[in-house]
Amino acid sequence: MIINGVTIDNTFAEAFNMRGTRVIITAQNHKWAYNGANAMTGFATSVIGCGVEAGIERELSPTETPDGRPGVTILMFAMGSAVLMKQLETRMGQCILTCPTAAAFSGIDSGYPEITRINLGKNLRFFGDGFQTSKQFGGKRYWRVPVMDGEFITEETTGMVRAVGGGNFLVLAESQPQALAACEAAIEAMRKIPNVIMPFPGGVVRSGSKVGSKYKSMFASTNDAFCPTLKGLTRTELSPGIESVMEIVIDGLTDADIRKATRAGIAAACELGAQNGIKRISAGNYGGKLGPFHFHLREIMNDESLGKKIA
Amino acid sequence: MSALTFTLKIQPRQRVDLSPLTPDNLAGKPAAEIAAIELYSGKQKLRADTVFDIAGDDASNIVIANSCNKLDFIGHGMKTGRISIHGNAGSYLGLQMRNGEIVLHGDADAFAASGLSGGLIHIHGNVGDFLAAAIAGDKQGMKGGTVIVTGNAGERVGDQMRRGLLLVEGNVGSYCASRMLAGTIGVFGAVGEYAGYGMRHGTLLLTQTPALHATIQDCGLHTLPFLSLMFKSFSNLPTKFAKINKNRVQRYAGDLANDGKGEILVLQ
Amino acid sequence: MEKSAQPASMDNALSGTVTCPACGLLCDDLVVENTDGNIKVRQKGCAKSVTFFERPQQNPSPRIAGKTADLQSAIKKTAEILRNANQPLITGLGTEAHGMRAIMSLADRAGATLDHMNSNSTIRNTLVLQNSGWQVCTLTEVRNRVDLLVIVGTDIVSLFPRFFERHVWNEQSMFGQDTAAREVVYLGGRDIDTTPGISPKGVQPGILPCDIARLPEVVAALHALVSGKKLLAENIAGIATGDLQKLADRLLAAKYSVIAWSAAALDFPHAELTVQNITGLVVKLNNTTRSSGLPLGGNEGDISANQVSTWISGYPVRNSFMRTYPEYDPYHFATARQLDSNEADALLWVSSFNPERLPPSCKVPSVVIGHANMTLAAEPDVFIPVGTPGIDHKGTMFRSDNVVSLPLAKLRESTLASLSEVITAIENALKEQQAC
Amino acid sequence: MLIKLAGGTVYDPAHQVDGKVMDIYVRDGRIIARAHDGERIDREYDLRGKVVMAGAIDMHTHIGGGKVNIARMMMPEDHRGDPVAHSAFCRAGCGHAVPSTLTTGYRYAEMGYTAGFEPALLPTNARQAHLEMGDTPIIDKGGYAMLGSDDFFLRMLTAKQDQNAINDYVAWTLHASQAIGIKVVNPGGISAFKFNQRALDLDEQNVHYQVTPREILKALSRAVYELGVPHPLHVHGNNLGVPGNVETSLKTMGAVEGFPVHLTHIQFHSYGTEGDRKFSSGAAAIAEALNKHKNVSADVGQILFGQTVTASGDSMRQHANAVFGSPRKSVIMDIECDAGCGVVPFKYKDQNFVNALQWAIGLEIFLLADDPWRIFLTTDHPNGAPFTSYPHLIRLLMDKSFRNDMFAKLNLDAQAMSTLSSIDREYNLYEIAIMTRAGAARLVGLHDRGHLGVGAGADITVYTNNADREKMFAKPDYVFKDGELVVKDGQVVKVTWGHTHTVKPEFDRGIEKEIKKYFDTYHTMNMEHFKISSEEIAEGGRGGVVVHECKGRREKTA
Repeated sequence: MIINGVTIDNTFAEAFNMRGTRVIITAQNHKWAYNGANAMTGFATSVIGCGVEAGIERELSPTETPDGRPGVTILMFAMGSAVLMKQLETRMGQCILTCPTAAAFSGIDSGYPEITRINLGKNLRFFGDGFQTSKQFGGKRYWRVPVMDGEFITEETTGMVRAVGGGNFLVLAESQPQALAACEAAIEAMRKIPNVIMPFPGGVVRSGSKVGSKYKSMFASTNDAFCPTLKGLTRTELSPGIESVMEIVIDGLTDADIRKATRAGIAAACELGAQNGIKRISAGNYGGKLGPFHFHLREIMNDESLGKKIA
Repeated sequence: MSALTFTLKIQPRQRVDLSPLTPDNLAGKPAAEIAAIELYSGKQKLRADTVFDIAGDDASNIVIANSCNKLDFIGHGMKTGRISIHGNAGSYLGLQMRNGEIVLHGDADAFAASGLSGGLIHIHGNVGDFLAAAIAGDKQGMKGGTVIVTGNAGERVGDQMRRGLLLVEGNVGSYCASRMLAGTIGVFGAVGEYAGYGMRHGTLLLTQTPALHATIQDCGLHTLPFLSLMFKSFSNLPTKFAKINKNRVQRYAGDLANDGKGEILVLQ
Repeated sequence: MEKSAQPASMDNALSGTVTCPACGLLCDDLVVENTDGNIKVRQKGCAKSVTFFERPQQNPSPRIAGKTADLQSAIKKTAEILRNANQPLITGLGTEAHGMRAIMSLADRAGATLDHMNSNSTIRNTLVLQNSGWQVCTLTEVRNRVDLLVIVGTDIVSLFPRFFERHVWNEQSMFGQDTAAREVVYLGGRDIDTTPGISPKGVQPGILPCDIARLPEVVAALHALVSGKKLLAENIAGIATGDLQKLADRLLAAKYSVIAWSAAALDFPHAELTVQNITGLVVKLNNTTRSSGLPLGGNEGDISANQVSTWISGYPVRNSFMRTYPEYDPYHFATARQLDSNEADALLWVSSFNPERLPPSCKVPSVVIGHANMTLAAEPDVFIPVGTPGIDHKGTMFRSDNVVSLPLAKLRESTLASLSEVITAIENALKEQQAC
Repeated sequence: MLIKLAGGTVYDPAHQVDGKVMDIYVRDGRIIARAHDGERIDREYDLRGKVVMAGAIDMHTHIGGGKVNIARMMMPEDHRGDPVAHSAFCRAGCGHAVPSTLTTGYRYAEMGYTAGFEPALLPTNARQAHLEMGDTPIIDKGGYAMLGSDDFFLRMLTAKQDQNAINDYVAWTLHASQAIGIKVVNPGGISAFKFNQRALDLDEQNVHYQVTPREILKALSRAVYELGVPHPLHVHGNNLGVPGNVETSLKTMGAVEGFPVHLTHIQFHSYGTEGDRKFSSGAAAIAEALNKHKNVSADVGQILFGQTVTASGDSMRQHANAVFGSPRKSVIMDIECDAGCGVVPFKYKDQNFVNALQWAIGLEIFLLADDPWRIFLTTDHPNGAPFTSYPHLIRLLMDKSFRNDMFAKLNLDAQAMSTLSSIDREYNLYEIAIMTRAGAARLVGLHDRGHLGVGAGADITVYTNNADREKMFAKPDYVFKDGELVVKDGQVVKVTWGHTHTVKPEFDRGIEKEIKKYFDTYHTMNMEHFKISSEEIAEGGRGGVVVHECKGRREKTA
């Protein structure tokens, strides 16, 4: 399959079951909503080192938020519910409780077959040292914690669902600037897709990894098959002329969300086309043995139900 | 199907206990059985059909017509359906009601909505003392649900109220929100003395500053973001509270005598 | 040991162990003399006991509609009135335990509602007991332990004349305390007689006056101060907050403080909330030191009536047997509400201790079973005079503290039946009528 | 009146009768050997296939007196759930946690019980207790007078008065309060609480009197023994409900130095401190000690799940427990420099770790104690559960699979801390008859109750044998009280008044002078009024006072 001169490899991305949640952060204005949300989703690129993978999903207008203020939504994913709950609580405490004017609300209340309520502000209330108070509106409980700027408002819980993490595709290009430009285009398109985040810096990761290492203490190491400078030293996956590879990793609330995001991203990258040095789109997998979700690139790009028609 | 209608045809001297006449209790009962239900009034037990003309067949929609203030325990413990009352109701309207809806077109006597834990009671009229308050021995009054009173309410509104929303559009008597445990009481009109006496938690939302006793202390003027959430939750209720959209309030807290952290918020 | 502990009939004799039911203290050290049926208090009297014991002996007849009738007819008529009523009210209840036992049985059979003439006061305490409970003590504990006595809203002595003599300024105490060094503080009330609170050494009591109706605020403030809160107000109902703070500090420093109140004196709406603040602050004090509340009551047999009513029905008065099982509704079963609403359709008023406690005026058939010396403003359908417990017949009465009960003695011969005899006869008559 | 109970299967452990088919004759309220030749039998009951036992005796049940009535008064919300309408035979009242007096009598009788003993009769409140018991119909009753925190007695100990004087005071108290035994509650602790002590261990001194609980226990158990009072000193030990109190209980057994002693509601005193939550079962150690100390008996004070109310003289411990109350209310009283009381409503929950383990601990004690003559079936009504739950408790003891099913529903952590499911023992009918009849009568000192021998008062219960023991014991076919049929098919058919059982041991009346002086100096009531007359108890045609012999009165020691 070739789109705009770019070869779509006949391969698939392999993804895993995760637990995901969404939180709505509001504040006096978008600036402070982002300040809180950026802090909360910082250092959350990969579960391997950060516990969770998190990112800002989208911006909300005042009419879309529970308290009628500007806001953003955050998605957060982890391999298990315990770690997700722990990370959510820690990040809420350090990044939202602390952020001037910020408030936090549940982002998932319905629409999924299985929603578990997990603590959002339930334990943060104890920061109130007995002065905290709760209110219930519309069957939801909110906590009011007195703080120096007034009151910190947080919903008691948010919803956690079964989610999918590790969707990905690789952009193989003739040069590093070209690879990055394609990825930027892809991310810009993918950010319009709901229910997904691309947790790496700017949405892009350059250090793809393989399982295992020559060093006993490492359980993963650089994916030498895709490292352009090692073409002559290893069993390379790269065709000649490819000088740079970058990856976009996608976590989503469902596999359909990841498909849509994958299609939008690849389409945008391909729009730059071979004329801009984009040679191939590939994907990372473990031979299909580890993850239950397989995102076959060609299938996704052929499935017009997933997004707009590709030229 | 038409509403199951009980039209009062006597003037009872003693209070009549209507607790058997709830949608849950009457569901599926044939007319003859409903007619034969016995209702306590003083020492006597009166057959329902000697007290009421009974018509209609939809037990999920009960109407009490020509009602008077001797008819007690209407909607006692009801879990489903709707009761509309035309005329006044006696005491204990909606006692320990769990869900469903009571609409009263008239006044209610004492202890309306006591122990209410869900559903809606809408009173188009005035209510007596101890609205949503706990009955003797109980530690909690209203425990959930919504009560709207278009008229005035008596003394001890919301005594030991534990949860839920209680909105009075008129005035209320003394000791409003006494020993309140949690929940929200809103009063549009004037409030009598000793508001919030013994209050432990919860919110009393007012539009006018009442006379406050010394253990309710001023915490200053504030813009409280939670009020936006609260007023949003009122927005589809049939009450003039739905139109409030201010969130700037004078905040008083207490009752300090009871280590209380309740609040009286006066809209500015 | 097997002989009766109750003094037998004492015609023309002196006795030194007479129990006085004229107030809830039930002092049982009175010396009285009986001269041909008229009693004189010779020793240990007080204004209330003299009034009680020294009423001239009278022996009126029962009356039906104002006309002299024999007892049997009056009993039969009373039973008819009860039988024909759909919501009979038995109230007043000025009686002791045995009379109350009989009333409970009659009420069950008659489907009656019960209330006491003092319930407007006693309910202020009962509602607290039923809501939060309390921490209280009895009179001997006060007599032997109190080091700081705080009296809320009353002088005590106008209702309980010998309180200070017997329980505060007693010469000896069990634990070697110098009783004259006890501190007394009057909190609330205006122009009350505080002289009984002056110690034998002449130390003046503390006095923090305020209008009775402002006590809810003052007591709340004291509770808050005892709990370590800081109040913004400098003056509370005319009392400097600093003075209240000093009182709070003294309470916290005392080894065994007692906070006394009389529910009768807290005569303002919803006074139970104020009582609950008093008992709440006692509980708070007991986190670190010892303190007890002291609710003072027991007049006109109110504690006795509530005790008996509670063990027989599960509820104190303002209960009802109209549904064949006991119900309790301290709001709706109040005498005034029952009569004002016209729901009660017969009234039976009982006052065997005090001829001055008269039934409320009412338009329904009424029966008065009362003290022989009673002068009624309106003639009831039936009047039945009964003997006075503690003078004309024996009895058992509960003291103010709800724990101690004492035997009341028969001091003279009387032809009057006791209340329990009359009530039991009414019940039997009712049983016969119901069987017909 | 002669009645014949024909052909029933009789369990009468006092006479070693274990399931023997036999006839019983009753003439004028007493059991006789047989009818005279030719004597007409007025009424014969065909009891073939039925189980016949003496009327059951509850040797520890709070049925009367101040704290019980406070509990009643403070719980209208509980009464509302169990209203009792009057019937052709019975008056109205209320049931559940603390039933009204009349209902208490009816419901005991309807379960085949014919006697109940109030274990915390405050002498200063004895008149009220007798008034309430006087309004408790059908069953016999009696009370154990509370001593041990009263000023007069503690003064005697401080002054190191000799045992004879103490014995005289104890005897005087039994007479004055019309009691059948002596109870001590948190020995010295109720007094200590008034001096602001918050705990008192067995060898810790009351700050005012400089006296320890051990000394109190020794003096009182010896006094009871030397006076020849059949019922040993009834002990509610120190540290009720405190984790680790199993040590106190074990020491208490030794503290009485061989004098007979009864440890009441021992379940509440059998707690260890093992495990993550520092709360564990001490049942095995208690049962082992109980098996070893033949001078010690105990009743269990089993807890069962649901709403009840704890009512105790132990104001010190109840004050500490008040924070656990549910609903949250409590009455704590200091009483007459004599005693105290504490009333705290309580809801035991099977998913609560502590409550679930308490449940298991009680049953472990029942099942590990070897001698049914020295262990008694109680819930410490209403503290552990209302007495109306006895049939359920009997089934738990008699039916292992039922017990294990219940156990399996408990809080999992509690299950992990209990060995209950590994205990195979099932009580049989003979053993139940010992615990609830013969043993209880012997323990209390009732010579003519609790058995079916010639001369016994004809208190007899007849059951239909049923594998479901709860059903069986909940609804006897017949209950006879003093030979009168009072219950048929589990319903009262006749209301009688039971007797009040007392003892009146001999003593030196000279002590009364001293007591009178003491009353006049310190008290607020006259000593003469402190005493309860027998006429008061029998007032209005109620059952009279029965005085039981204090057999084999021991010589006083110097």
